[in-house]
Amino acid sequence: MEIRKVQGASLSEIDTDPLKLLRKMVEIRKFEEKIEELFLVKGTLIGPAHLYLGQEAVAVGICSTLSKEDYVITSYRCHGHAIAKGVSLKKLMAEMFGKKTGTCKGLGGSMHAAISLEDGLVYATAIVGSQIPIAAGLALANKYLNKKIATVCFFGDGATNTGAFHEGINLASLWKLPVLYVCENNLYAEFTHITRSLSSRSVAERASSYNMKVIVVDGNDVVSVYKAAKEAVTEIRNLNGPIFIEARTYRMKGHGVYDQAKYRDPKEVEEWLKRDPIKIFKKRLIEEGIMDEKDYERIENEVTKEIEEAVNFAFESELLNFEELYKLVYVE
Amino acid sequence: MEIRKVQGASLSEIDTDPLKLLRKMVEIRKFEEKIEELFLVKGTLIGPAHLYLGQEAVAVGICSTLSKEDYVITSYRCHGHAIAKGVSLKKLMAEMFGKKTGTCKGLGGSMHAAISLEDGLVYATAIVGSQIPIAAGLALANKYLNKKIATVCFFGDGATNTGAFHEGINLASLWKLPVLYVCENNLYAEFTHITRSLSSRSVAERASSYNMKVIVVDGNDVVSVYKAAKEAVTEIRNLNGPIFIEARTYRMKGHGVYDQAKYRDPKEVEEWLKRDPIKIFKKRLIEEGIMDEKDYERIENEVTKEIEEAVNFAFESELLNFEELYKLVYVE
Amino acid sequence: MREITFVEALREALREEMKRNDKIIILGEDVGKYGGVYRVTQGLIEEFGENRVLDTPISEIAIVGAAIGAALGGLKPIAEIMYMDFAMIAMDQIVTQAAKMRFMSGGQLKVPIVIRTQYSLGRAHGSQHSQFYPSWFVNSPGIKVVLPSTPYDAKGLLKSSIRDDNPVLFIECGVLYRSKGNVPEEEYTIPLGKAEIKKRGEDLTIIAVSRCVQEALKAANKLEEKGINAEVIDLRTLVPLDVETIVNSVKKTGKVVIASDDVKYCSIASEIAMTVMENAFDYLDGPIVRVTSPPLPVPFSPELEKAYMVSDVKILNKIEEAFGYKLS
Amino acid sequence: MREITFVEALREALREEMKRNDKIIILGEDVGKYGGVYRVTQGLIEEFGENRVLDTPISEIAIVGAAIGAALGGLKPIAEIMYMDFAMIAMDQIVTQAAKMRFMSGGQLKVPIVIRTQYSLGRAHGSQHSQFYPSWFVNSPGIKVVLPSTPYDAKGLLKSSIRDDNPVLFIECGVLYRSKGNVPEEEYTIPLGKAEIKKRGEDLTIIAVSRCVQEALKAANKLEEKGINAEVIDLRTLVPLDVETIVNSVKKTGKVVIASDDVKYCSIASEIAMTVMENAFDYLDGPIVRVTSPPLPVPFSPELEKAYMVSDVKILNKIEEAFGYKLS
Ligand SMILES: Cc1ncc(C[n+]2csc(CCOP(=O)(O)OP(=O)(O)O)c2C)c(N)n1
Ligand SMILES: Cc1ncc(C[n+]2csc(CCOP(=O)(O)OP(=O)(O)O)c2C)c(N)n1
Ligand SMILES: [Mg+2]
Ligand SMILES: [Mg+2]
Repeated sequence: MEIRKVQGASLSEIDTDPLKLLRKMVEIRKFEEKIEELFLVKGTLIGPAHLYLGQEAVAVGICSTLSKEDYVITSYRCHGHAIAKGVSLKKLMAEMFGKKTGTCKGLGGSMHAAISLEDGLVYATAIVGSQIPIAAGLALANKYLNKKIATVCFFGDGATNTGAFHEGINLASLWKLPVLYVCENNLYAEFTHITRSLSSRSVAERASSYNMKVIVVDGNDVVSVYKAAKEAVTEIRNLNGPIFIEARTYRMKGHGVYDQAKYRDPKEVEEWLKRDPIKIFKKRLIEEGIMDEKDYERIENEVTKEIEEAVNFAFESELLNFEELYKLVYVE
Repeated sequence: MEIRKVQGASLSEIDTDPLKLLRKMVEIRKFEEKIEELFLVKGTLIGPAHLYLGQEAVAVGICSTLSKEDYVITSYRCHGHAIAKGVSLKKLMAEMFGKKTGTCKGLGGSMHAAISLEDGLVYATAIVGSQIPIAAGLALANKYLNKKIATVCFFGDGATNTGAFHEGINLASLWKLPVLYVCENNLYAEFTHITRSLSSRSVAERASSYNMKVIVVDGNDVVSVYKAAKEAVTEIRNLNGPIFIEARTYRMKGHGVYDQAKYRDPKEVEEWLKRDPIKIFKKRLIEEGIMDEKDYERIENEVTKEIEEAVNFAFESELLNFEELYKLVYVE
Repeated sequence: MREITFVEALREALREEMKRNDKIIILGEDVGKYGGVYRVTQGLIEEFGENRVLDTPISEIAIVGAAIGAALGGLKPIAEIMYMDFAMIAMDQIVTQAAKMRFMSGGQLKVPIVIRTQYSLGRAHGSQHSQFYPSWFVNSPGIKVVLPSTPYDAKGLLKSSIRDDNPVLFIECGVLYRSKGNVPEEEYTIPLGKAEIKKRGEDLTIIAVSRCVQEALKAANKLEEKGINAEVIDLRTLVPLDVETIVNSVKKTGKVVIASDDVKYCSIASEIAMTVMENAFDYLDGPIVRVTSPPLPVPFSPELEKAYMVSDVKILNKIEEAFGYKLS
Repeated sequence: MREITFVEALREALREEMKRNDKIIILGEDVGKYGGVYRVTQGLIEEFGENRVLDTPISEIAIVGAAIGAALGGLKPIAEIMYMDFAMIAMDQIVTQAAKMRFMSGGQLKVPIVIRTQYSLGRAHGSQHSQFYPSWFVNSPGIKVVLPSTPYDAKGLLKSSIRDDNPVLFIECGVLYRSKGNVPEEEYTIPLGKAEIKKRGEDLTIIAVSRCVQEALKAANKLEEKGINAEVIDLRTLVPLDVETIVNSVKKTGKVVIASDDVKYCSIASEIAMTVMENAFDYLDGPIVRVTSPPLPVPFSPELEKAYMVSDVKILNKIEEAFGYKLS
């Protein structure tokens, strides 16, 4: 099937308040910067954590087209999707701290913190690719129940090399399931560049061989992402599908919070940092007269405050009692 | 990558004695018919057995381009590959009987009977798709050791839906491993037609998305198969690769020996039976004056006798002593 | 009561439950048009349609993964994994996903799926189609493990498994498929977590699951002839485990034999033995005896396979050896 | 003797063996250019080149499958599976292929591969990155299972595993990676199948593997202060199992505690207990005690995870409870 490209979309092509998009992106940015600080500077947090810095336009562009009811299912790199889908920053932060007020009562931690059923955030898994067949199943349920909601499944470029990807995507395409697969191609799987793991010429080409609609989108341009997603999600909600979006983007930092990302070509990093999705969107909004520097500062300040509150909330929250764990293994 | 088609090749295009090809095909045919009889009429044999009837041109066309040293790795539908590669009919038959004179001392049975290291038949597995990454490893070894032999890996159309296929083929292509993948597309995976399991438009198209050479060959025409294989194997022996052959064929009988194959459209069956690879090759050899009916009869008689001898051998052979099993789990 | 086969009993359970609950779907290889390799799902696609009985590609990861997703989305999926051997391909989905979802989401998620599978030891299927490894799942908190040994139990336990809100691994035994037994026409269920005393006795306790229950009963009948009264307990579910029934029996008999088709080391027999040790050590008047498969892959050769397998004779020999009875 | 870390010891073993045998290749995710997520393979690609140290895609099936094939083709592959949790994805290749090949080919094939992996319990990695299930492999004849607990053992056992002609699962423990220990400069190997008595004693026997050996030693030191002399056995390899060392110790002490990080039910602790039962029942003067992980997935919260894990304190409490010592 043909591969469509979406890039350089103009603001007039989208039907949402661009300031809302910006605000969400800033929330993610500030949240992740705080997490980084809590790990590296303060040493408050431990365990693995995978920051979403640099990819904000993808989560925000896609999730802003969704309602609470729509399903999102994702990986360990899930903070961005959680925030974009509307999970409370407090609960999210408390989860990082392992507290019982967290989304998962502290049992999940960073890699599963996005699981929040009330927000339609169905699952976040730490096993690369495992969400892909599960997403097919969610879509199958919607189709069967004639539930006109979307299922969106996020994963990385590296995930396209797993058996789970192949089996899941094949099934979704074969059964024409209403699911939007979003591959965030940030060029790296951990420390290995995509050219050293993908035999196909591109993720999009691989996806296309499963005989489904494929869209390649500029993942650092929130407007283009939103535009592509809006159309796709509408189709999915009408129970057509699947549709595959390859969002080309970059992570600003390392794979995990401890990774200095020294294995990347400094030139490559430099080029991509110029395309910081928040910087370019901010510049554009100012240029197009939609806001000014002051508006931006106000947003930043509000968000900073919210995140401080989230940290305090997390800090002061209590731990789950160990005996409670025994009640959480099985449904009674 | 472009997909090449090979069909209708003429006898002048191949560099081997066509009567040898015919003879091998008849060996397979008679062997399988005997197996069927031993299961269904005589009740001598039990357990699963997957006949190769109708696909003889593929195994013979491919394996006749190989020497003993070249590696073949295959699935449970392995009798044809074994015979084509030169495994002794006696040992093969004894394996069906579970006797210690069998290829696997009776521990493998029909589904693994082809394993015969001395014939370069490295492995036969009953888990669909599992041989595909293993074949990549064999090829890796040859490349590393600069061993200019081919690795040929047989599997079915259904296998292309497994995670093992995806991971194995991706690796082989990424690392440019000298392996010839041969997908025998007989249109069915057990009782399910390929259109109900493959999302891609064809097996060849799926293979091609991994960025490697793909050839589609008429799998019922041994001359075309030989021609396609010869070229491919030469490349592989020069440690280039991978190459993927989709051989389009049909199984004349059920999935396993007990299956009556009633789920198939009688018209489809009829059409394919007209293209019985032995019948059409025989006709052609007679038409082109390479042999006559009498020659064919002589071949049949010789083969029938050989197979009777194999049955007698198997029948008279002894079982392995149970205590011996404990010595076969680990290398000392 | 009428007699039906194990397969028919399973099919009835599926059919009745599908009628009762339209959220139930079945998915697996060849379960639809063909009716299942072992005919368990025969006729269901005709009765319930292609939306509810789904033929899948050869994709065990996707079968279990899609079942999980469908469960999260509000359905009640029953996934068939044709042979237990192939469950290994989906191990990540079964153990690292399904079994842990509820816990690691802090109780938010539930995953009401049934994974039906069968092990084929005893049918000359060779090493790769005869594996039986229930202990792996017992070792993995978050999934229930059910193993019926009779048509009656198969039906009642499958119905309960389907009505359970947790992931359930339902392990059938291929060689029992054609066995027959009494099954009432009326609706009934059997609770998960309740063992059944298949035969009462006072002299020793034989604990078994699946096919080995039948071997244990044969052995018990032969013991009866020698005046020894064995109690035969069919655990029926391994998770949850009915510790009470085990302990009560051991308190009475003081002698325990455990028979199961899995390979001896780290088997369920090892665990049941520890359960006895930890809960009834003082009542034991002899060693705990395991009768299991030996530490070998399964040989194809039908004769060797027979020698490999647990049997009534092996159970009797072990009993003779361990408890000093004279049986021959 | 010089002190080096667990990771350095592993790296030395790999390096020395690679120098010794040019058929050795290493493959896995990020093992090459990056030097391994936990730095075990650091520097090897520079020293031995890209032909011998291969970065793979995220394809656990292919990693193990390709290793098997390369072994059949005459190489000695060492595959790294980054976390033991991911080994489940390759379970078919490990258990249904590698472990059974020799047997079901009637002894024709050999599969000399080492699969190195590590479990990350104790590092706040959550349910999906902390699993430890050695018992599954002990339940699967055809593969050896090795678990070092010190840098010295890590080096010596890895070298022997590499020289072994069978598939070997080499399970490292993430929290031990930075621990230091004495390792001689000179070449040495440690045979597979030999347990080591890490501390001698007469009053009771603590049997442990991997991380729990360290906890057992801490517990034994505390017991020493109370005048109780515990023997600590580090099994080091589970397959083959050194039954003799276990039995000799039990004959001496009569009391057995087994400590391991796997989940209690169907754990290796259950099996070791049965080994004691079957081989030294008459010498026991008390119940066999298991100290294991509880039947729960692993919680992320670092505090809860700590409460979840086996520790010296838990071992001591269990000993107090089971044998009536007054320790506090
Ligand atoms: C099955 C599996 N193998 C390996 C890992 C270790 N691992 C975690 S993240 C990762 C890289 C994933 O890359 P990609 O899919 O591109 O996602 P990204 O991290 O770039 O968002 C790897 C190899 C894992 N979690 N699961
Ligand atoms: C992983 C796995 N799943 C299911 C099966 C059961 N099974 C055996 S053969 C087969 C069909 C394979 O079809 P195909 O690959 O087309 O090969 P063919 O039998 O047509 O030669 C299936 C589903 C299996 N052996 N392994
Ligand atoms: Mg990536
Ligand atoms: Mg086929």
